[in-house]
Amino acid sequence: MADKKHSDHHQEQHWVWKYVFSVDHKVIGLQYLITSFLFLLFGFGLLMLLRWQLAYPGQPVPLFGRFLPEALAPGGVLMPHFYNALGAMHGTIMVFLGMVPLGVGGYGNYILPLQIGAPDMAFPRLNMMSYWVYVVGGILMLSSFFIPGGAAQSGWTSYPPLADISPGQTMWLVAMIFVITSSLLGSINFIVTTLNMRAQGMTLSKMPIFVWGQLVTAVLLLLAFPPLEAAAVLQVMDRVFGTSFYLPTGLVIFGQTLDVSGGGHPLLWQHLFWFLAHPEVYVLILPAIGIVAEIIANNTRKPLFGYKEIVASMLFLGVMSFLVWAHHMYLAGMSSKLSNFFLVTTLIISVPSVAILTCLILSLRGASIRYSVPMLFALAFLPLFGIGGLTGLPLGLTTTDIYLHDTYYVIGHFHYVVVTGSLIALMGGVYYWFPKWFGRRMDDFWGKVHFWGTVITMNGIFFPMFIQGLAGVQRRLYDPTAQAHNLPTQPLNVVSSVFAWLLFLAQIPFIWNFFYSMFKGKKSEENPWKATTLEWACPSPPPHGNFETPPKVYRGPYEYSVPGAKTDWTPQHVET
Amino acid sequence: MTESNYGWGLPTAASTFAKEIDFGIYLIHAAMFAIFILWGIFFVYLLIRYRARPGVAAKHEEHGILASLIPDFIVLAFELCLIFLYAIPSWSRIKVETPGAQDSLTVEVTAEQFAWDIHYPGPDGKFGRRDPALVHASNVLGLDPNDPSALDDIVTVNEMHIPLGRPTLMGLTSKDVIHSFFVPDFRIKQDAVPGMRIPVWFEPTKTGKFEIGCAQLCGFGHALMRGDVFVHAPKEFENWLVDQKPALNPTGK
Amino acid sequence: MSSTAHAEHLQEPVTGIPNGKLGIWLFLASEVMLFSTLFTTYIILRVAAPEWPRGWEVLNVPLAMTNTFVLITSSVTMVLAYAKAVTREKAAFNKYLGLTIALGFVFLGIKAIEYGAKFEHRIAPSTSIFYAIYFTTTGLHGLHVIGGIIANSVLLWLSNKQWDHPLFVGRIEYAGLYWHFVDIVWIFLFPALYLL
Amino acid sequence: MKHHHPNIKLYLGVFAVLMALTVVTVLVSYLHFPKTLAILIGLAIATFKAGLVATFFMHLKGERALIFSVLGVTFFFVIFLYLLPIVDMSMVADRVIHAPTAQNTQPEHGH
Repeated sequence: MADKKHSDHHQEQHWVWKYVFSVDHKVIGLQYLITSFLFLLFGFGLLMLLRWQLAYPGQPVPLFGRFLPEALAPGGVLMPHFYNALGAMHGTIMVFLGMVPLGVGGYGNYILPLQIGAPDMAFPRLNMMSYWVYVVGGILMLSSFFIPGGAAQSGWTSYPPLADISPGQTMWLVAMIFVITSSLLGSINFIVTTLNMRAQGMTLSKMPIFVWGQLVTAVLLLLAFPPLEAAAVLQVMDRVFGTSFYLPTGLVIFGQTLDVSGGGHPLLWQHLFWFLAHPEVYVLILPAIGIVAEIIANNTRKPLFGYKEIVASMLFLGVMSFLVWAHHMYLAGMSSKLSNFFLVTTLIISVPSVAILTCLILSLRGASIRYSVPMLFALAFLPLFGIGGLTGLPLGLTTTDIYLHDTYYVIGHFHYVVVTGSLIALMGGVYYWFPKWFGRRMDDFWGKVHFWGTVITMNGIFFPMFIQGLAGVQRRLYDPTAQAHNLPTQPLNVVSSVFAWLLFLAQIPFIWNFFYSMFKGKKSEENPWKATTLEWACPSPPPHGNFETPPKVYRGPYEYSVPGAKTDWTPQHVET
Repeated sequence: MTESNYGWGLPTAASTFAKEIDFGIYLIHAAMFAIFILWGIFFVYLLIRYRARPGVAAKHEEHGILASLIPDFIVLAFELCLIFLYAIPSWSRIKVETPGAQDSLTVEVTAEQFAWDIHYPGPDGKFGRRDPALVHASNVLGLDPNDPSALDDIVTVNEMHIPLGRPTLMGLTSKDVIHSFFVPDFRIKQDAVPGMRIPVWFEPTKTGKFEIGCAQLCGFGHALMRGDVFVHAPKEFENWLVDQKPALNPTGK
Repeated sequence: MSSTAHAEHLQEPVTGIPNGKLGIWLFLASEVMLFSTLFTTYIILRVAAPEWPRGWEVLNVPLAMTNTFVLITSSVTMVLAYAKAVTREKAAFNKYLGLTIALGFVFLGIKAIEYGAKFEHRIAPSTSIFYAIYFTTTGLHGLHVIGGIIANSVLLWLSNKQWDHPLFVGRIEYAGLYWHFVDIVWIFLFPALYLL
Repeated sequence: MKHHHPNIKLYLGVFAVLMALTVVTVLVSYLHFPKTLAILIGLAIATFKAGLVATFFMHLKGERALIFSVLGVTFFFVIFLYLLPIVDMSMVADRVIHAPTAQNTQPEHGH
């Protein structure tokens, strides 16, 4: 069969072409996965430094303080501009180099073609290129720490005019353009693969929710990233060629009038940035919802409740995510009448998220729940993502946002959505698909240790932030004790910081478990979770070309406990 | 002069619309707790009731799709009421409409990298012309000496004195980067955008010293950029205003 | 040919549209968003600016008009190259594709002359907000023209080796779609900057 | 791979029309119409030319529905990408300080 000859040809390739510059979506998926986890770890390291300064302002950092360069942290005490750089790079690395490549690049690349029964991505070479463009972007982003002027220091949102005049932003912009190009090429690949290369019989209504999530995510990436790329080009022109797209006339910086032509508008950047950044946050959560849906369906041994509602909500979420961006700008000087428009669209977009969460919780009714490690993560996702969603309500409402905007309440809100929402689901995905990737099982005991350690410490970090936010503590403060109204809640900073360091300790069993089980984990059979979706219909780890014979699909993705069936799971590709 | 007592939770409500904003915050948090507790209880019940037990299979058929949308509609209805009965009216009262200039104290607040410059019109009631080229350590706003109405203008740094009983109408702008004028006790926050003069108003209801903070990252001094608002009784404010020296010749020759 | 081309060949696309065509149209959709952002920026800056020079007072309209002719002609030679590829006339195909690439270079040449004239008068992007948006948009468009030239040259260079490859004609069509898009962007850019 | 049968005469015809329209749009600009009229005419001609290139050169005429839905979704979002920032900028026009150098003296009160 052509497929047989085709996979032999693969064997005698030099290992560089097989593992480093591979065009196989599975190898690229694992490359994305491990690279993005390393970036997440690095970004988290920056945060742990930053939290020291928040908990004990002005005191030298123990242990690692000695290694920090004198210009940035004399005697181990962090300088304000280094603190700002740590904050900006923490945000950028976690969002653009960590979460999105993990959710879309890692899981999407590996699992999507398998779940739709395709031999590989539509454009394998383009797929490899988008990974390596992402790696180059990541290296450029990290190198910005070592160039004169240091890393970007004006927040991951890089608002001008501060971003136009403060050092370190140019390398950030160049790296961002690389990362954006990589995501753009990746999204084209995903859409074409999902639409064109589905197995025979796999109509759109038989696609798993994970595939739907990746499809909507790819459309968001495709259409939302170019405006940020254009805005980044404009900011590069401002910084390098002295134009003033974002610099109004008559700026006086430390007493010196800025000799630029002026005429620019700072709000222009905010509009273009948030035009991307709101779809971006849905790009962060949709893959996670897909993973949670897969794990819940599998471990409740019954079809998901309201498959059509979830798919409809995802599509509606995708469309609406383009119309809500300026709820980040209620107080930014935008016209207050226009805020009412964005207030209403923000209300409308909260409905599909509530609908998805309702359907996922109701999927537990009438189930026979198996408390396996991935299921623990998926179950923890539901209430914690709920908290994240609920705390978005006072921020989305114009009047209460007056008080809560740019305070720690905002930081608590988006960390509850991204960290205890998206990241927990992605960790659950590692435990769930590990047997598929390496043919071995991760250790259950250490999985549970990692789960409880992570969930407890994450709540310990982020819940105090709501209390600080209500007390009016502003975000991005180098020294929280410098202002009277922040002093009473300063002990909460210590609490959050301690839990942040404990969260790092809680990750050690996970890292150990991941790399140890890769080689010495318990051997697992092809379909350890007894799942029905197509990725379990091929050997684990699947050979090049995935399926011996292209599978045919006969039924929906979650046909569990079909009355009268021999086993409580009937895979999509089995005829009967 | 009551000192503002900051603690956990919302600071004292010291402006007319502070109560309105607090009402919204408390209402939403009450609703959030209610929603979270109800769903939480139902969630735990499901986890216990439908845990895997030998011999008990999961149910394949699912019914009650419409019933499942009831909680969504309740949340939607609550949000619609919240928006049309509370958010839009209060937002237009606070941010869209501004009180007339004649019965309120008009003052220009200019943010700069790491200080708040407060510009009073002085006895002639007119603000002097400012020129960015004239900005200097002793003339922080760059007041133009040969503009007659600038001679009596008063400029204070990080100290804003306002009278009780009258709304204060501020023209907020910035000299260099985006800052954000934030007084927790008055529940007001508004970004100061360079190149834009944004009208902001509030009316104090208590005398006392209240802290001004900067809520938008504005560089390495963002955390140290603080000031104080002193709310005086009307008489006391007049006395303070009288013995202020004009900015352009502080020695009063 | 690499093994993946065969894998692609094995399966009939579910939507009936070949992978390449669907992919290039999606890429053009993202390019539409990119250039729309630049046009939005142009409109916002022009609306917000107290005074804005009229295009023909500061820019060389006749030169830009010839540039428009050049780009339209290259669009035609591109579609003729595709037509010759479909009717398998190799010589004519090479001629037209070569002409398209040459016209691309002519376009860049004229743009270089125009930029040169500006730099001579010490007019740079930082001179005024009008020149900033002028240099940025035409510069980014120029980069896309360069991208198109590279793509077409690679296809021309590969044409004799890949002439009989099943996907070759499709690739010419996709390069053509991209080139026509670059022409459409200039069709909007020319009046917006030069004539209003 | 089905390909569109080429119609050389049609392409040359479209080419002529495009060249003519370019000349027309330049001539129109020499008449110095008032700004809004000039914008409308310029936009109309450019859109028509773009339409010609898209339907004939890019073979959109016989194309499948999915391509149109991709373009439709894109233009749906492009409208918001144009509309909202421009509406916002025009609504805050009264807040923008125009004076190229000095702060305007008599700050009018925001309404």
